[in-house]
Amino acid sequence: MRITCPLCGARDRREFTYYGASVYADRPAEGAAPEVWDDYLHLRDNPAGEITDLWYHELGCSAWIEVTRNTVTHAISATRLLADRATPTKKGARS
Amino acid sequence: MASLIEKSACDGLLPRVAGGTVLSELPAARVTSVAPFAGKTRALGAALKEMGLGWPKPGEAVGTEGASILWSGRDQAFLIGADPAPLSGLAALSDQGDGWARMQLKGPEAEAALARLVPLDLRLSEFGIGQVARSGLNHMMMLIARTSETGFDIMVFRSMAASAVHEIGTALDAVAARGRLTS
Amino acid sequence: MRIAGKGLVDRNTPVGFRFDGKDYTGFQGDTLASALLASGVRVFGRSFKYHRPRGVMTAGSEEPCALVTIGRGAAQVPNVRATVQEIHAALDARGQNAWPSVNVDLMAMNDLFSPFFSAGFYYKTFMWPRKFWESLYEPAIRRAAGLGALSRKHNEDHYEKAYAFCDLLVVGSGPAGLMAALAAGRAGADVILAEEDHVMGGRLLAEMQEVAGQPGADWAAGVLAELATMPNVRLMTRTSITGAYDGGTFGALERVGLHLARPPMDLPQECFWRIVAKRAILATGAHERPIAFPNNDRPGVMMAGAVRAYLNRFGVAPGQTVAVFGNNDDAHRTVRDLKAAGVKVSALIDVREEATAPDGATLHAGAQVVDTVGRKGLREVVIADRSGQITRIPCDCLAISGGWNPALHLACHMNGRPVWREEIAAFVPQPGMVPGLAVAGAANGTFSTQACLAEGLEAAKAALSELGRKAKAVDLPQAEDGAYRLRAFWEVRGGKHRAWLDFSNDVTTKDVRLAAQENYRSVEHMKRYTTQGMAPDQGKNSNVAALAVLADATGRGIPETGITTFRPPYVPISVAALGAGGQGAGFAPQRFTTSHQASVERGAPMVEAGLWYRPSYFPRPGDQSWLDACNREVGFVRDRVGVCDVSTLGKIDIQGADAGRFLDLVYTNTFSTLKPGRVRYGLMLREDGMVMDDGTTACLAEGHYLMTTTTAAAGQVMRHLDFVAQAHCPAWDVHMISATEQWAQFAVAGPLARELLNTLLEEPVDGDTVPFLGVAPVRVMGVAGRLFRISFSGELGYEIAVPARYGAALYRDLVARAENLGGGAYGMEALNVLRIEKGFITHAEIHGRVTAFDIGLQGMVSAKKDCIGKGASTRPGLSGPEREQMVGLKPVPGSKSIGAGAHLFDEGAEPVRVNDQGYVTSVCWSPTLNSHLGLGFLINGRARIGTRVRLVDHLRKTDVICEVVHPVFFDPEGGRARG
Amino acid sequence: MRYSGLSVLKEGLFGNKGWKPAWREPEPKAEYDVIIIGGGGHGLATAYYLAKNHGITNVAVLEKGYLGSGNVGRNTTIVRANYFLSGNSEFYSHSLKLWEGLELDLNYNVMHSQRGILNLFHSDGQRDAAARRGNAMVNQGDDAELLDREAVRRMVPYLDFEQTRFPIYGGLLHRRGGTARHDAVAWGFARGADMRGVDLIQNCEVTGIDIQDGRVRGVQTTRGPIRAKKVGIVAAGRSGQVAAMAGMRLPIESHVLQAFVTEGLKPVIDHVVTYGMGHFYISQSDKGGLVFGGDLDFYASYAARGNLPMLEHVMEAGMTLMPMIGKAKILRSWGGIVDMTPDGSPIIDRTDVGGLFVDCGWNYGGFKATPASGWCMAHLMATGEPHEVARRFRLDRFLTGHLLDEEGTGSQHNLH
Repeated sequence: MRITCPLCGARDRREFTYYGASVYADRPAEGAAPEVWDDYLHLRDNPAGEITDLWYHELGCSAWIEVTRNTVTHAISATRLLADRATPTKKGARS
Repeated sequence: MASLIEKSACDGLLPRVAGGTVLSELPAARVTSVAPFAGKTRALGAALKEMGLGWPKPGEAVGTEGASILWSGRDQAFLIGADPAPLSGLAALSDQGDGWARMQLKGPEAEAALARLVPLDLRLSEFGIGQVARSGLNHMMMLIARTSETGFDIMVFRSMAASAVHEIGTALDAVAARGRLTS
Repeated sequence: MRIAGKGLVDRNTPVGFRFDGKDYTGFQGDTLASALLASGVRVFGRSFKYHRPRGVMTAGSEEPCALVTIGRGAAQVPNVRATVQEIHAALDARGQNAWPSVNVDLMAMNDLFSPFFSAGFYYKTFMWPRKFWESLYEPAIRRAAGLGALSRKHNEDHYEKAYAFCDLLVVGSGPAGLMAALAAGRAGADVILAEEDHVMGGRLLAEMQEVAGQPGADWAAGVLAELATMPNVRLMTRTSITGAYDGGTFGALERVGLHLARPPMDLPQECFWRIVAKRAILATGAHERPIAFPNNDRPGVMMAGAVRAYLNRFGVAPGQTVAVFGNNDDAHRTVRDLKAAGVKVSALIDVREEATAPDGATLHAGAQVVDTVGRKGLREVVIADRSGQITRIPCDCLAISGGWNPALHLACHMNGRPVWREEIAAFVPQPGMVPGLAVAGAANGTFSTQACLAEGLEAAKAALSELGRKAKAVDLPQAEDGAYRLRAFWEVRGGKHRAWLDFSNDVTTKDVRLAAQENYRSVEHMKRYTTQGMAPDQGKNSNVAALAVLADATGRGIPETGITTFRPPYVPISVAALGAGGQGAGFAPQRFTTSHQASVERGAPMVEAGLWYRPSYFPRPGDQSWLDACNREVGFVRDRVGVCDVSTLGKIDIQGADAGRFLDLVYTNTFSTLKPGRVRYGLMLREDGMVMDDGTTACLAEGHYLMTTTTAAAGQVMRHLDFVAQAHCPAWDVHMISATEQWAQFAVAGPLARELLNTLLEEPVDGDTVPFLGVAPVRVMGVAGRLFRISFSGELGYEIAVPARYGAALYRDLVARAENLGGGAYGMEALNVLRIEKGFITHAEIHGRVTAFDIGLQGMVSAKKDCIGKGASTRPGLSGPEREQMVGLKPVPGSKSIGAGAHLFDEGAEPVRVNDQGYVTSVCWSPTLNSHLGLGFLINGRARIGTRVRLVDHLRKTDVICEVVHPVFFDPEGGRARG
Repeated sequence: MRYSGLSVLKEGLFGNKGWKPAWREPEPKAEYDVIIIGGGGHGLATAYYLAKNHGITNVAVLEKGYLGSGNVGRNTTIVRANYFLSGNSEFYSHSLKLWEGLELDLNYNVMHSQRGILNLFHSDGQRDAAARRGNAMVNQGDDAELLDREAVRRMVPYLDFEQTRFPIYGGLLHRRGGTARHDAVAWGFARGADMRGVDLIQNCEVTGIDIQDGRVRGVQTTRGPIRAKKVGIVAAGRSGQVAAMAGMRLPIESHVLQAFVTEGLKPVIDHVVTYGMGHFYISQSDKGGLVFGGDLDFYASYAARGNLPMLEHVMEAGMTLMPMIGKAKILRSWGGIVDMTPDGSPIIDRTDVGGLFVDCGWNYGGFKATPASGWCMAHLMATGEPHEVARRFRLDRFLTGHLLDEEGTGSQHNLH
């Protein structure tokens, strides 16, 4: 498997460390309800198909990368730097 | 008062020769990591220009006589062989000169030997002179730069110098042995 | 029998070798199979289950029968295909799965009991009595099973792995592959042409057809000569592409030194390649398939294409008198080639009634082979014509052809399913099964040489266009373009004898029918029940025929019956090649501190700490055991001064306007208030609320911090910090880099620590210049360093850091000075005692299941701010009296030693799970307190301080009563460290 | 028909003509008392014990492929009871006891071989962790022994004791641990369930779950709708998709786990041996192949096939630990889709939908759990109450923090 690091280009999968679905980047706000934390930490859509997930270019440039990937074919359709997202959303923020 | 004796990272390990290729330790040099502070990218670029350098793009090195700056990761570069003082206040600066074993691998078997260890496309057409990459030397973190058609500078963590020398040496020997095959 | 003037082997270079203890001679270019066939050897091995004599069936890596063992001692390699192994002067091969030899094998009595060894028989018996399975039945089955044997000796040979990259990978060097490589090579693309044989050319070497008006092999040689001149083309012989993986990555096994009698020193035996190709063309040809008929497994029964390969390429007639049995025109081609070479052909048996006789051969059209004769070598075949008339035909070789199966395996490695093509009665690949891979030639179900050449060329043109390259003109040479006619024919029905499908695993048509009868009707069930297709050839010879028999038995068509999954590797790969570099110390990099040599010189056993090595203790003459040294070193620190290398702890340099804010987010406690020159202990949680790591962080200057992690968690923390920064606060001005390797850092601890340091610092320090939890720049013997006033021992302690190049010198100097003061170096054992006495945690305690509450540090979780892990740590199950909480454990006086891993129970309670109250994480003998000490976790432990618990270690036979105490055993007020 | 040595002899003498189908091939009925979604090991075992322990025989097992086409036929066949957290210990202990009687119970030889499992350790810290585990096993009533380096050397002298990167300090030996023939487990449970009246329906994919007024009413399938009073989702790596049909999100991420086997070899490795410094475990099958397992490929996947880095890692570990296997040749690699939970332990629980139950989250450990999983799921579905050895396998434990994290790696699904 090869992943295109937005900074380094196409690289072997062995340079990367996987985290999981990219919902993990959207951290709940302080004081969010327990159900929100449960959802954030544990529950997953776990699709058989397209997913965006998180990879760390550990044997590389140290960028965290959001990868759009098909879990059935392993085909990768897009990658971008996690840091390049729009301002992270805060789920479950209590006003 | 007595002074402390310096010891280089590859002390007693190098040089190593196989076929026409030599693995040797690069001379000691000042290495400083440079990470631009928020909003200071332009000023940092200007300061580097003053030094005859410039902020490197990902995968590139900018060099001048005696000094160079190598892209070394996300928003980070290694300034080598120059005093970082002019960059003070513009970027996070951190001494790295003692943290790395810096080696040069040069010779006709260099690319083939590295192909035993490095998951990078090192063909000259893809990784040309002046290009830099962060990758792995087998299981070790590595920074590699191509300095000539047959020459590479390689940096691994200082503590892993012995493993790196052993692995590159073994690969070199195997490549050299293939060269001795007649058919 | 060698035929004069025939073949491509080098008749001028004879090569001697050994097989089964006898010396033989072949020629340069021979495989073990061709050389032995030329010498009249017929039995190469014994079959898996029935131990039937087996000869050679094929001329390639798909060989199911002629598996031999080569080499002696540590060099012994089992299950080597005689059809692939080249002969050389040092080759020492022998048959296997036989005792005492392949010619006389006592295990052959299994064959007599074959009626009871039907498919899956072992699932139905050996159940009673229960304990006989491990003691009797299973060992007997294990001994009988298996093929070759390992030597049980450590590998002594060199293997390697490598990476390669190209624009176009061409797999196979037959007509399609050569045309593809030629076209792509001329167009300037970077091409790798991989061929598993030791000579390129594929079927062109084995057939008599002409290409471009010259013998096929000569045409191939011409193309190869041109390719060899192209710097952009890499020719890889002896290289099997073993698997297709994601992203255009292919695995490949190159046999580098296995064909050499005297390989150069350092030459690997094999190299496992990972080839990354932008495009690939699969031109792997096809496998001829056998026909199942009674006793079709005799030595001498051989694939027709293999007969032609031995004849045309190696100049070997596999028999004196050959009969040919087939369902397609290739059988006829075999007759022609044999007759042209002067080999006697006794009959052509063609199942097709409409077949016409080739020149001068006796044709039995519409007949079938119904039996064979000759246990250790075929003597005659029995045929039945349409009317059932029996004829016995003498022959010592029967060439069979049931048609060809495209070698489409690699195209299916990424879960693509091939489709059935009725007119060739075979599965063919569909386009796009592996992204970027096209299939050409026989692998695509295209069988005429002309069409293979054309497909190879077309595939290359298409690939070049996708690569954005212009194809240069390449002429398509003229070649044979005959139609491939066959009638699907899988098995000769009827007859009492077994008809083999899977020669490797001894699976017959009866086994497949029995599986269907018992309702193991899915092709996967059949495979798993009968073991068909699970042998070394992975069903290359048997899969399609077996499923045809299954389809017939279950009344379904072949396509709806389906096919099992093709899995990598295409050919087996030695563990040593896949694991090259791992043997011995190579499994993981070794990390050495700058003080390593000095510790080794002092006789310290160096123990692994992650990838690092650290000294366990420093023995001295007269020590009875390690404990003496440990006690002495604890004494150094408690009474005088000790020196310990702590460089392995992770150090992360953190800078930026938002660095303090960032630390507030990743630590439970507040760091943004930390002043320059000060150090604070920090606790870091995972987002799920469990403790991730702890350590001190120093503020070196405004917006500049140095974080310390534990040795074990350094990598994890760095990854975590990068994640938090990039995911949660990408706009913040914060920059991190590991500084672990930059600094050599030594703990100098003990009442005399300051006195020692002041002998080498250029500016002496006192309690004010560097107060407890302070940090200051210092100059030590002319070198700029840092001095931290921190303590992991509970004593007056400093850590002094200098650039790593000075580490070796400074360590020796510090130890010498400590010894002058009555102290010395201390190792990991003493360090562990010192920290247990103080109740300081390590990853023995923060093992991933404990919260700040569990270790009594809930007060460190700031209520004033958010931090990673705070939200999840409020879950009800993560705090409260039901939690196991950290406590100190002190065995009652006079108890014997305790071990970590023991469990805790109420006094008087049975030591069983339902009574489990906790467990012990760390223990030591404390010379300071003259007692064994333990740290552990106890349910509601903090409330139970002052009570007693029962400590039971079943494994080490310990059962002692302990007092539950506060985990800080020594100097609970901490006055000594503050000094 | 009953299987025995005698039946093998008799049938052998008469051409093996008399063997009857191992199970029927029924058409689905319009309604069942219980539907089990998933005809893998756990689903078949659930059906078997529903019939055997609870007398509930109006049961259908719906399988989208062939029986046993999931992980029960794609694993490294290891059977053990060496967990140390209360909640897991009693469950796997129960499972091992069931294994020990399984062949006679099923009248099917699943070749359960108690050849012993040796978990090696390579540091003092690992020894302590092994001791804690071993003591927990003994506390539970199972067996464990702590071997020192010399005892390990006597038992498995072929390991590299001198040159290996991480020296062998000793091992935790679990003598009752071992292996079993994986397919046979599925087939044995299938045959046993079928004999008790359960309908095993292959090539029948569930496409929807019918819910009315908060209660499950049946399922939609590729072979038409089927009504049911109770439905159990026992779909391993596919649990997420099936649960989604009932509007549920599960705490599961599906990952690919590879395994590898060599060509057949004469007996050379007599136990199950695991390496403590890299994910590597090995045993030798009765057919002679060395069977290896490693870690996950680590990325979410439904592809049932892996990539090279993990294969290479496993083989590198093999070469450092036991370099005598270097000349063995890897014959086949395959991948299973494992259902990873955020604490590495499984779920056997009710859902918020009345009559709908889940049995999932088996991570690496599903094969050895097969009998007890079926036993406890059957108990839960029959009685409505969790079985006492599975009462901590709750779906809400991640919300409440009552975790069962043996690895101590936390809420990252792929680290267990």
